Amino acid sequence: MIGSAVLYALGGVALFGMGLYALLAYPNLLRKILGMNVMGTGAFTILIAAAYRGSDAAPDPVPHALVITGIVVSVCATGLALSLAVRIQAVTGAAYLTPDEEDAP
Amino acid sequence: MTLQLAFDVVLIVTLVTCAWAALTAPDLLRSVVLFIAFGLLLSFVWVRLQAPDVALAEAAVGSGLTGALLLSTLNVMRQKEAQIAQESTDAARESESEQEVAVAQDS
Amino acid sequence: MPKIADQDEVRLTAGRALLLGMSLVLTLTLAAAVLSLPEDQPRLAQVALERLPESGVGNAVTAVLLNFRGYDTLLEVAVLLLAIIGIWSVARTARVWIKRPDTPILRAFVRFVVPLMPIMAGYLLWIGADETGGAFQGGAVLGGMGILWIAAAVWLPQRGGRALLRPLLAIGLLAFLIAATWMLLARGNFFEYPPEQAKDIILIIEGAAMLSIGATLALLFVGGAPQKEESS
Amino acid sequence: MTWENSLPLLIVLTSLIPGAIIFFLREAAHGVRTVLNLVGAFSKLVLIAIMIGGLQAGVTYETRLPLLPNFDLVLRSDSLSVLFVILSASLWLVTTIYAIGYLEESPNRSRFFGFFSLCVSATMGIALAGNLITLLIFYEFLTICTYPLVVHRGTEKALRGGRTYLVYTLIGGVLLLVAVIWLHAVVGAVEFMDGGVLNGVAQSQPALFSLLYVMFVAAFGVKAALVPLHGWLPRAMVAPAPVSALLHAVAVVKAGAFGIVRITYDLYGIAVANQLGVLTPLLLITCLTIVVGSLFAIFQDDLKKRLAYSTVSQVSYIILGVALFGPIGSIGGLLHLVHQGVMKITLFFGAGNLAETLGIHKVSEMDGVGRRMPLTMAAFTVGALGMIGVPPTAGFISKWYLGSGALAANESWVIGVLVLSSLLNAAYFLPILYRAWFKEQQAPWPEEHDFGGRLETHWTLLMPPVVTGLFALLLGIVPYILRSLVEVIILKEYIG
Amino acid sequence: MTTVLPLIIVVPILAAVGAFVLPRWSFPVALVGSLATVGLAVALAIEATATGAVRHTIGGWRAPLGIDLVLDGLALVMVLLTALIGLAITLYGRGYFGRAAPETEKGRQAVYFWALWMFLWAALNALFLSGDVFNLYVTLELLGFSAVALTALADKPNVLKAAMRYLIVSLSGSLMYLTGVAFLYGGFGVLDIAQLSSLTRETPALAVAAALMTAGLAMKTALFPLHFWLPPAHANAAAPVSALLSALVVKGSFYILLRLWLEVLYPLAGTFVPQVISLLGVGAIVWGSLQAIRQTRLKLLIAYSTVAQLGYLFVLIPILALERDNTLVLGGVICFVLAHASAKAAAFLSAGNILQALNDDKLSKLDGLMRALPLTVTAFGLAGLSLVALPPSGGFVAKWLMLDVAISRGYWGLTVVIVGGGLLAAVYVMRVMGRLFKQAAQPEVLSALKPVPRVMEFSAFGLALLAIGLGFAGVYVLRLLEIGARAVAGGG
Repeated sequence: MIGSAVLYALGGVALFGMGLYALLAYPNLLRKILGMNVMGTGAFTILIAAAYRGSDAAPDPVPHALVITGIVVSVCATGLALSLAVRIQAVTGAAYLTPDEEDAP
Repeated sequence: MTLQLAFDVVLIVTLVTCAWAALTAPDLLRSVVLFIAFGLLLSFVWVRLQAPDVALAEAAVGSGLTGALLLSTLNVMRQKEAQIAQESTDAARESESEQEVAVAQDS
Repeated sequence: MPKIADQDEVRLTAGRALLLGMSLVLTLTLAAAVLSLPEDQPRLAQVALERLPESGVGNAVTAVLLNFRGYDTLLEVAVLLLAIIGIWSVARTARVWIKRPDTPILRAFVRFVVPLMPIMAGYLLWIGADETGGAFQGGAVLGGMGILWIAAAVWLPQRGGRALLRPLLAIGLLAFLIAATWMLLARGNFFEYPPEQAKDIILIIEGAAMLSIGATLALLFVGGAPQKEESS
Repeated sequence: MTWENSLPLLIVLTSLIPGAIIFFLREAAHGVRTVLNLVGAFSKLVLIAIMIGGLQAGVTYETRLPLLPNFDLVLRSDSLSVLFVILSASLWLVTTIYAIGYLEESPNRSRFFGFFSLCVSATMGIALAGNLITLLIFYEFLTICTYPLVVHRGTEKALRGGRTYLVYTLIGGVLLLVAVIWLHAVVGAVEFMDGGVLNGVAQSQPALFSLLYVMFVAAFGVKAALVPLHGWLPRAMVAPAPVSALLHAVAVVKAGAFGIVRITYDLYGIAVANQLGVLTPLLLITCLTIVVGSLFAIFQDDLKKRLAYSTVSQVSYIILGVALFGPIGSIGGLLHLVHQGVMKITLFFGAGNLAETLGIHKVSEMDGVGRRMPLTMAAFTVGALGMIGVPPTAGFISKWYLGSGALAANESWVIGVLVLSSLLNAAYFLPILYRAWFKEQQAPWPEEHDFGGRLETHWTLLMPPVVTGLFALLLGIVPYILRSLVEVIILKEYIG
Repeated sequence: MTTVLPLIIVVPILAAVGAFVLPRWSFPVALVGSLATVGLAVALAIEATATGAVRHTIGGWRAPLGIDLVLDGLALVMVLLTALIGLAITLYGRGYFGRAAPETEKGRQAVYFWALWMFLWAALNALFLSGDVFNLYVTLELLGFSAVALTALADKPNVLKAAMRYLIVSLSGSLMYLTGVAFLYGGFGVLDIAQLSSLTRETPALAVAAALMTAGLAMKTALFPLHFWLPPAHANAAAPVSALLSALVVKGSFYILLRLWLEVLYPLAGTFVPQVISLLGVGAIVWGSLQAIRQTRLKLLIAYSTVAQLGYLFVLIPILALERDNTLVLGGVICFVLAHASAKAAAFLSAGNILQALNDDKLSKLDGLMRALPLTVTAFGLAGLSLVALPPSGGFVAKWLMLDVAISRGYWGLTVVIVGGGLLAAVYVMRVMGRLFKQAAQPEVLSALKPVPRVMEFSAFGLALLAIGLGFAGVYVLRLLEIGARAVAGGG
């Protein structure tokens, strides 16, 4: 990687790690969803940094396109996850995953 | 060159700090607001990395729309929570008053 | 009764410290790998920029999205539709109730700003062929317009409007599929646009996709199949 | 498709296809079911007759179906397989008739006859298997098809018996699977051949091949109910009588014994097995089984359990013939393969008749039953005397050859075992005969059924034991028919 | 003739769109889509057997710039498997959802089921045919979203929680995969699998990519100990969905994992990473089987059996990565995939029939069902045979190949695990079968059973026959796998 792009890629790695931590550590569903979003931006940042080719050369357009695709997928995922979270809260009264009930199917 | 480097370092540190703050803020509303701010910062980073198309998408979708989604969801869930809390206190009060009635009848 | 706050304690417990440590180790490992990445990797930039003129558009990112890797984008538009179907199947009701506007200021704001947004979206789409912009950005603007509109309750989906909703959501994906399959049948390769018409085809697909993306994003916000106003 | 490459498959299919169709019949479709069963059984006998004719003219019948590279399903006719096929097919016919009489009133008949036919197909497959893999496949197939028959009554006891049966045989199957693949990995795809195929390679790695032999014997020994692997057999006696008769007298235990015969003669080669020194331990185990099985049998009051322990003991005679290195003992073993089948099925038919007609399940209830059911008990008596080895029954012939074989192999102590076993056999069979014929009826029969007519029981129940009993006698009086076939087999095995 | 290749992705997407846009026609649209997709799969099989592997350059750009679709033997086998099972699921779904109008709750579910199921099918086909690591990411998400939404369809507290868990696992798995893609692109500069195949070397970037992608995909495939999400999701979903999830969806992520280790990550074959995967596979077999034995509900038992059986897929990964040209090793794994998919789909559909008839699936309630539902119980029994790997069945052929690999290389530990896993499977299958064969304690329960549509019984039975029939198809599967085995991986 070129010059300061490395720094940004390292930042992306940090974001990925932080997002993963939040995802694993916090039971609240909204926080888990936030964590996943941050994780995703970490991956995107690594890709964007890999695309950077110095200030005077045109950047690599392929990772840019990949990231745009990724952003759209990730907003879809967020929408789906939030709907599920709302529904779960409506049914179980909790915004986190309670242990399963021992009921018939 | 060094100025540029210092700028990069400051930007990255701010970005990462903002993300950490968003993830660990004790209040979820603050978390979401910080997350939106983080998204805008991120767009700025990507403009710096010569990715304006992506930055535009991130600002509009990643930060703006996701933020709106999170805010409205948080709002809905808080309302639901308040409703549940209300119902449970109502129920508690009801059972309390029933007990009182029972006590009154006993005496 | 469990509450959001009950389980939203962010204190650093022993378990979390352990997790944090593990994440840190992972982060450092990844960081080491980042540092080892080759500096002078040509990657695909060279070939993408070289063949940009054949793509029919001037913006390299648009060329990759809509032509070189148009198939990715087709699947991505499918993901958008799928997300809406998924949300509608999960959410029994809309998350955001469409209500009558409560403040005149908001209403006035929407009245004046919203009409500008389709124009802006169209501009972004058009300019996206050669400059920064494109269907996603345009779609995002349309989606934003939709959200504002819904938030201000200017638009209340009526029966007729609702019947059009599903086709509107699907039109982007359909445009993609039709164009790609047409090219497959006519030219033997999926997505192989004739270079001279590439720009027109791309703009048509993008236009349809933008409409669908806008509708999808707005409906993501609604969070469920839109219904008539309810008194809850 | 020619006779040469389809006949063995057809012999398997003549019971497989009727079986598969029977599953889909309604319970009340009595006539269709009977016709299917009988057509299957008869056509199987006809096909076997064609096969024997061809074999005498020097034709080899072989069906080959590749399942994987180096992994063919091979069904092939040779003298040994024909011996087993004739036995199973003719006893299937008799048992089918018996089962029609025995079960026609009880529930789940379609299921019963379906699985029954599948079991016969599996036995045919085992008999005709041209290589280890085919043998393995049909061995497991037999396990699967027998289970529903054992648990047929659906009672807690039946389920327990079925579970025990599965635990034993599945572990045996797994052992067999590992041994087969291991052998496959060492020597590649090998097929059974007269005189064995491992000559040379086995002697070069004696430890490995001895271990494999032990695994094979243990795997088949489960089905053959070698002590100490016999525990499932008495418990599986909860099955309906025809099942006990065919499966536990013929199909399952014989499949085990037959497997050991195949492995020893046609895979290792009897000479190679002798060189590896694995025959002596086998001999010891069979002698142990013969004695222990008989000892257990003495203490059983339940008639079917007594017969089951007797099976444990008697099946080992077959393996004893294998373990005695030398053609005479081998002839005795193979003769007993047939003899024991015919005699034991007669005994089980008799026991079934007592249970079905009079409700008798225990030896102590049999006082005076000879007068009530003379034909049944006459057949039973022939079977019992045959088991003891009294001339002129078939049992005498096999014991004679086994004894001579032991002398020829310089293992004269085996004669002692044979004598002891005969005494024990007498000890558990003679009291039954005494009670049946010479004692007066003490108490009313536990549960008497009236089948109408002048016969002592329904004719479909009466005919099978009488026929098999006559056969047991015939094989003793005219031993030459069978012996000539067996001699051919054994000569090939020893000369190669 | 290569025109058929993209159509097998286009047609199910069109069917999905049609089912969504025309709610009243959702089933006919899905049926036509299913039949057309099956027809296309058969056409592809004929084409590939005649001409060898097919590589379709989308947009005419060719990799590395464009995305190529690759149909080699491995992909073809998976597409065919999906077609066979998919057809059965479509027929079963008709019986399951009936003819309810879209306004009713059941009809509402039906519309979403058809649309989502067609999307899922498209996603699977796209995934199997994709020759590009990033494109695979998009197909993974498509697959994950449709699977999660299908799971949530049943709308009960346990199902929703299971769906949420599944979504979280699926998304984080995809993100790990995506990060791996970023490292691959950063390290080697291309996204096309065939080109990566000739470029990858043992570098830190490849190691990190391997770790991330393997972990993410293993999570999505529910490899022990990351399996926690699978049993509740598979056990609580609607019957046709359970069958889809267990039979096909988990195989999608496994397929990517397999391809990656065969073609991209193989320089790491000698490291500890594949060994760890293999060990976890062993853990899955042991733990999953023991859990399955402990369950008291039929569908949970089948779900834990899936956890165990998925373990078998992973145990041979180290050998596969070392011996990439050995079709027999690959054949063992793929035969197992086929056998498990058909048997598990049959088992879940049978369980669905029992649930439909009995409105309960507690093991203690199953007594005597053999008499009431003979076809369904036979289907379950045959599926059980294949799961235990008794001959003749697809499971037997697969285990034969796997044991052959293990024994001929002297892996005795692996041999013991494979064999022991089969015995444990026999224990849990027998726990069910023993019940079904038992005399009913309360015969009146059996006469009060709700009727089960014939088509549901027959589709379960058909899949069970497939599981058995695969026992005779081993040679053909191996022959299909030979198609373009190396030629395609060599370069574009």
